[in-house]
Amino acid sequence: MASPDFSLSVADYPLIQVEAWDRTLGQFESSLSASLGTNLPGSVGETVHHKGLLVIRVAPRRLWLALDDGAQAPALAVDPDLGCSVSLDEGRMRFRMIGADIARVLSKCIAVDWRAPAAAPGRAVLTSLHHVPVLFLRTGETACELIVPRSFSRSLSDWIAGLN
Amino acid sequence: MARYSAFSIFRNALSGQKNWQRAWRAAEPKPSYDVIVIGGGGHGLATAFYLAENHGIRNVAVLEKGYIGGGNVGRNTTVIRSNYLLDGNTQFYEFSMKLWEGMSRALNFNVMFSQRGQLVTAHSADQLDGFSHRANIMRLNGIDADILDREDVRHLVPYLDFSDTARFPIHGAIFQGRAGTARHDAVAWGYARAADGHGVDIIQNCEVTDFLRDGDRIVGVETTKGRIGAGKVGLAVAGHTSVLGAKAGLELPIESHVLQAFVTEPLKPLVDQVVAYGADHFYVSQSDKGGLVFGGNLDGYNSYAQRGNLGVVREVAEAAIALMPCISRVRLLRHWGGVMDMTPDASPIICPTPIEGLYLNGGWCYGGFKATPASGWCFAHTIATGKPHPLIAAYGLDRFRTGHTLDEAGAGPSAWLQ
Amino acid sequence: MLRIECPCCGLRDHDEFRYGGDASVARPAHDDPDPEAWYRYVYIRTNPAGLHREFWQHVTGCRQWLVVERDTRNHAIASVDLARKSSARKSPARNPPA
Amino acid sequence: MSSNHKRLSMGGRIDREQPLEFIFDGRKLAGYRGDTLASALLANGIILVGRSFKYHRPRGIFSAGPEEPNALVTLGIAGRRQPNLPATTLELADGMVVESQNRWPSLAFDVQSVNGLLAPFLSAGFYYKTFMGPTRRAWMFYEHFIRKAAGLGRAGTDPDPDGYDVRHAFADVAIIGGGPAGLSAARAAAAAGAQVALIEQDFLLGGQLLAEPSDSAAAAWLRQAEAELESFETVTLMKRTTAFGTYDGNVIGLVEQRDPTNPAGEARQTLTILRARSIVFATGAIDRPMVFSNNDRPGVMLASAARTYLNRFAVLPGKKIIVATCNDGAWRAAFDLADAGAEVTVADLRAAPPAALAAEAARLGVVVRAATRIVDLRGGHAVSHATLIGPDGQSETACDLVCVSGGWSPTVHLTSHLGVKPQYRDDIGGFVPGAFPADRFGAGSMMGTYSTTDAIENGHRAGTEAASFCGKSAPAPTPTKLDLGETAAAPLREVLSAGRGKAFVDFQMDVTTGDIELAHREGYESVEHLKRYTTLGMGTDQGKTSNFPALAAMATLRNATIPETGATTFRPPYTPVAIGALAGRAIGHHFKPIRRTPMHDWHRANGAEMLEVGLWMRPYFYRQSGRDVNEAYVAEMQNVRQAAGLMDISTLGKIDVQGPDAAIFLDRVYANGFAKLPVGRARYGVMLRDDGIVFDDGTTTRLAENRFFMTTSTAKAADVLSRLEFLLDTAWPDLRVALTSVSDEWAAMSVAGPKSRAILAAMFPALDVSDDALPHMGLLESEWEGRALRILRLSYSGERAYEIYVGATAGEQLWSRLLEAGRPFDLKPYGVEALGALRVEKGHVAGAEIDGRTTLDDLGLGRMAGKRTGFVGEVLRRRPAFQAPDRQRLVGLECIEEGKRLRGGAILFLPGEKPYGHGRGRVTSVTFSPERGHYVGLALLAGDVATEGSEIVAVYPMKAETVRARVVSPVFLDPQGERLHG
Repeated sequence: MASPDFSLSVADYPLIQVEAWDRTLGQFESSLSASLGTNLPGSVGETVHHKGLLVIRVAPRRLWLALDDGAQAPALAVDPDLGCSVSLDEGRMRFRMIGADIARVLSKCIAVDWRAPAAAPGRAVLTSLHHVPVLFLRTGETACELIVPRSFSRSLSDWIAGLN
Repeated sequence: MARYSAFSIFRNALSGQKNWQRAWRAAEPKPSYDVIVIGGGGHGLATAFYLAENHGIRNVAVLEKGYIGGGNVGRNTTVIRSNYLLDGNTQFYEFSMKLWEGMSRALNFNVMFSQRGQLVTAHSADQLDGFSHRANIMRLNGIDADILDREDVRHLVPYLDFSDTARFPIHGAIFQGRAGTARHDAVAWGYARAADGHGVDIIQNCEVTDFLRDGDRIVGVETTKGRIGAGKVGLAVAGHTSVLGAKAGLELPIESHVLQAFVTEPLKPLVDQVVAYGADHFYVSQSDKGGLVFGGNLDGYNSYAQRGNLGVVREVAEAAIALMPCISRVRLLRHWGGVMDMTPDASPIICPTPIEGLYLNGGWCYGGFKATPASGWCFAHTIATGKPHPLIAAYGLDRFRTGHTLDEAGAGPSAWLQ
Repeated sequence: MLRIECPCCGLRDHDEFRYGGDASVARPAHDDPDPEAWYRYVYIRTNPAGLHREFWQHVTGCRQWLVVERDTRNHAIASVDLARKSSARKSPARNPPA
Repeated sequence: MSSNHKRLSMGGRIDREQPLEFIFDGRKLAGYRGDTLASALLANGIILVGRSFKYHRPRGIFSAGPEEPNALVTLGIAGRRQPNLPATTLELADGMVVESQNRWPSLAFDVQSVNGLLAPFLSAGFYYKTFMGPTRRAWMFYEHFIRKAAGLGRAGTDPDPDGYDVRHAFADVAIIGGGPAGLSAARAAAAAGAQVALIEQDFLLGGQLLAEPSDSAAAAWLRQAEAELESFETVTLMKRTTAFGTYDGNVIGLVEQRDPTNPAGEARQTLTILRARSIVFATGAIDRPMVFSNNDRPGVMLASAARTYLNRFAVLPGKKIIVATCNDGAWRAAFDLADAGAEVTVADLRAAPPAALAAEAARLGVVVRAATRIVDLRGGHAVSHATLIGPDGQSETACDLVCVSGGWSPTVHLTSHLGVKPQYRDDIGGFVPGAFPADRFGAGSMMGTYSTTDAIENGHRAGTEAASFCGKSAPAPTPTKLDLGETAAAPLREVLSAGRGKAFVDFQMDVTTGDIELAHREGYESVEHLKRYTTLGMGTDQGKTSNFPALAAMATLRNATIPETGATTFRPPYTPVAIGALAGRAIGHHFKPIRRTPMHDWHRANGAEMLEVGLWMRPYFYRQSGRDVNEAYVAEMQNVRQAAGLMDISTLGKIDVQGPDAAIFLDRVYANGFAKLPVGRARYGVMLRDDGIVFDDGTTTRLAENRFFMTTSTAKAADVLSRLEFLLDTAWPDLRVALTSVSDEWAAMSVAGPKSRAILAAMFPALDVSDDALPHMGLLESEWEGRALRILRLSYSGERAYEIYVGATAGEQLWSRLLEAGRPFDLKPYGVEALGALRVEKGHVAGAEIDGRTTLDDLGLGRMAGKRTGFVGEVLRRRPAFQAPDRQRLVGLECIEEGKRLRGGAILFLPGEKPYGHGRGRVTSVTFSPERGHYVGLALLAGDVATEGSEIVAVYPMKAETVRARVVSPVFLDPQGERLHG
């Protein structure tokens, strides 16, 4: 196979994390979806995209909110009796990967079945790349994003670049 | 028991190998013995030998559920060293080293104890300081130890990774010249033959299924070959200590974990010493038949399956290449697993148990093979006299209640982190 | 690889998880003063050659702690549950002093 | 010897338009695309290809697959040198350079073949019975020579220039084996709608069908089957791929060889970790050798191999051929060889071989000798004569090729890797897989059914069942039939007595029937003892052809049945796997990922010597501070004490702790109390393990009533987070607390020194950094360049110090602006070594003291816990051992011998005590103290001798050094803490 048809671009990836307490999940989620104006992803790995905001469920009671480039951050007030929020807008970077050979290149990075329903466009998979926890977001037929911890990002992008 | 020697080989060569006798008799169980040792591995067989050799107790049976030497003694990476840090461990493993040095002649069986030296690489000044502390303790206990700097290591083991792409550059190493390897099967067979020579019955395919009690005293065992009475019973079953211990009503701080071992295709001489990688879990030596024998970390979950998973195989391969890049093209021939009886402080448990007539020898974690002779010697003494041998005074079961734990690595009471 | 069915993330290799050891030993209440209860919890293990209740955490996934029942002889996994759900069933009431 | 003179002019599956040149032991030879090295060597009339392991006997090509014990060669030169490769599975490529091995000076003349004469002295296990004297270290002398003689090929010592890849793959149904059974299973599973991976170790699909003539019905069936599979988009055909091991969870380890026809791009080998929901094993069977004297002569070959060389590679390996067998299969090899013009004699053990075969033999001029077997062979570098015993006595026949077949041994290895032992079936005289779990299926000759018709039918059923296990059960059209007229096999179940010469059971390890008899005589009767005592099956072929005959021989000796004698355990890998393939790209710098702080590039560009700390890279010292680390750390230390230093502390573990029960939670996990910590204040905390030993320490700041900012040590960050999550999920699920790692959110830097406040004021003119607004252990929250800014007044060095936290993306910018603002105040960066020295002077414990064996009281921190209860580790920290009077406690040490220094790792004795044993304690950390003008250190010393003011001796045998020191308080600097509060 000649050098694979595949490109990688790297950018910051600001997030906000919200989490509900064990016994107030229902209330928390109804108030959150009201303030966001959209329903929330049902199970871990599902995402909802609404007015420039991507909502990802990363744990039974934990959601990540990611803004598209240039989108307006929603006013977010979390009732402390129901849950809490923490800003994660500095610690992660996004690898945007596109190309016909993306599945083969990615198969050398993470253990995700490109053809499986769990990895279909619009799905999120929390997994690991060389033991580093990463979030895989399938964004298209031959496109995806990897959300990686900032301190590991250069090491992981070197790893992926080396696969060319 | 005809003596083995070059002459015996010459004499038998002329007679077409017809006159060699059995190395140990195919014994069937007698109704009872003075001592029953459960477990036909290195420790059990050594215990039986030293009961006869040191204490004149010959009415002994070793009961092995499979074939002797089929457990951990036949599955380990054969490394022998006495570079232990803590008071209680240092002396015990050095005593074992001294017994190793005389073993082939004591047993009249060449166990091929090859003292080619063992080194552990250091990858930071702090780590080298830690090794110096260990080396100081070794020297202060009459044990040979050296601290090597980077250039010494490059001279001794030139094929290690001294390039600038090394992820964890080598700063130096700790070296013990008397350390090395031995042929593990020969240790089991050597002790079996020597014990048999003293009249010990070695009974294979005889699994202990329960204990016989008189009140709360153990007076024998139930086996797949019928009941066998005993004045005293010694447990030396390593990975299955908890399974048999439970049958005797013992509550133990032991978890069984799988530790994998690996061997490559046979090669001309490449690795002379035992080389251990201080930045990750990997160590390697070369057997006399030419295979590189190596090992790494536990798989990290309870298991009796004597086999490991592919994840650890890859991690060990990665560490192997990080230490010695030239091993990349050498091919793995076979990988298997032993069942490690892990204790919360990774030190063994040898002592009389709270149950009268029952003695325990277990908790060997990684260190079982190198401890075989000293374990047999001290366990025999403990069974014969009823009191722990001074060298194993620190290995009592009650140490976890009192807090006198011997945690060499300081990894804390999770067995899988040891 | 052991393959563990994380209730949130689906079937994953076990090296995405961190082992947590025996889950059948009941942890004493945080203010339980009895040394024997803590000794038994920290040190004594049944270590069965058979079905073993154990903890695993999906560290590179949803970070939930799980309770897995697995046969230690052949590694066959019988069940996987969120620790929160299974522990909620029996909250560790303080043991009466021995 | 003209090249390819044994090549037939027609037939075979080779590409005669693509000749390939290669070099064997210096001789230039030629073969074709589609050859293996073995077929090309045979085509060029080369019979002698190797020397055996122990006796260095001449050996020839014995098989046509991975079971090859003899023809091991070394391929390539220098860094690409690869020993011990079986010529039978090495796909011929243009320009290959190959050498025979384990012989000196040459194959034809090998000095060590003298071992053959010494053979009587080299019986199995001889080395256990000698080499024990005269001195204790005698073995070290003998071992030197034994090691030189042992080992087959020689490995290079330079790094591997080739790259490897590791890839993850998934399938509903994995099918191992591309023969008729596997092809049929793949077709059925794909038709049912499953995602299928078909794995074949050869570079052609077909398995045993490749031994059929290339113009036969079998060849047509194969072409059709392959075309049909290629039409399915859901089938992945993986040729040149060996399934080397099956693991838990139906994970299969595969190694893919690079296709030599288009090498660009791909790595030399790729490890594919295939996760399958169900597996169909169709790994076929291996021809079983026959055992008789000198059965290892070059020119002895398995019958199926001879038929493969003829029909697949168009090579007629011999002119005068004897086919020795006991079943029908080998007769078809005899017919094809005769058809190709060879003089063939069939010696069949059976008194009355089937009439149909006898008739066909007559038609083709094949001589048939019933109830006849070979007892001996003659010939040096190639077989020349065979001695046969039959109804009419013994006779000798000239021959240049001997084909042997004792029936089939099913290839059950992969099915038993998970511990399910194979089962013996007496009707086929062989082992078949043990019971399959629900997600595993088997088909073909591996299951003991040796006809192609059954293979296709069973394959189809297995493929259908495997697909329906995955919920895919669309109906699959019935497979096309193929009947090759195979009839029942009558396998050889025992080893018959042989002639006087050595009769080999394991060719590669030189194990003879005599060795097995010796093992039995000496009591090494269990099959595992037999293997370990004689080294049977320990070669690179792992006993693929020797296991069964050895088992049969031992069963006869013990007059036990074969199942009673047992079977050895099959272990991965099925065929040897390069360690490089297992590691893939996780080599060199990528062995472990590298973590970089936000200021990493600044450090590299400004003279920092970097150091690996766990996965992080951290500044060790700055070269402008001194020529080496020892000079630099003292200069950097002094600058902090006298002016101010700046240190990158971004590697600290940082955890956001929120929730109504956060304060209660912290009270339980820290030994010291946190519930009453005022908002806006920080506190140094220590966590214990359940066994009462110190786990980790760090500072936690209360940002709000229900929100805390916890820092942990760099090394324990991940362990602490998992531990806290464990307690919440499993022990205290009722506590409403959320934990989030924010380690990478913040760039963190500490400015420490008397001028630190002045620098802060210069840097942030708008902020009130007065002692009132920002007291010791105080918090100031603000913003900088639009990003969150936190300033915590915390000190590790003992000087007035401020930890500044800013959003990671602004880290480097703030760092360099801070250095600029601090230049007038002599602000300079300092590294890890200087920090280590500063904290020793201040008596702060770190990793060297928190070594997993020390308690709070050992470290002089007992008062932090005081009388508190209900925290982790509280109960077991009171165990008797930790209260013992001679328990080692933290003390300070001052060197009192002029011109000498203290060292970490020195062992402490009382003055006059003999330096032997473990002493009274040890020095844990040391530094030169500019304040005191001599070396100071922290140590752990037995409490009953640790009285301040007393003298102690630090012994350092590794440097033969003894230094007198005084026991003092561990806080060498500013015990009252005036510098902190200012």
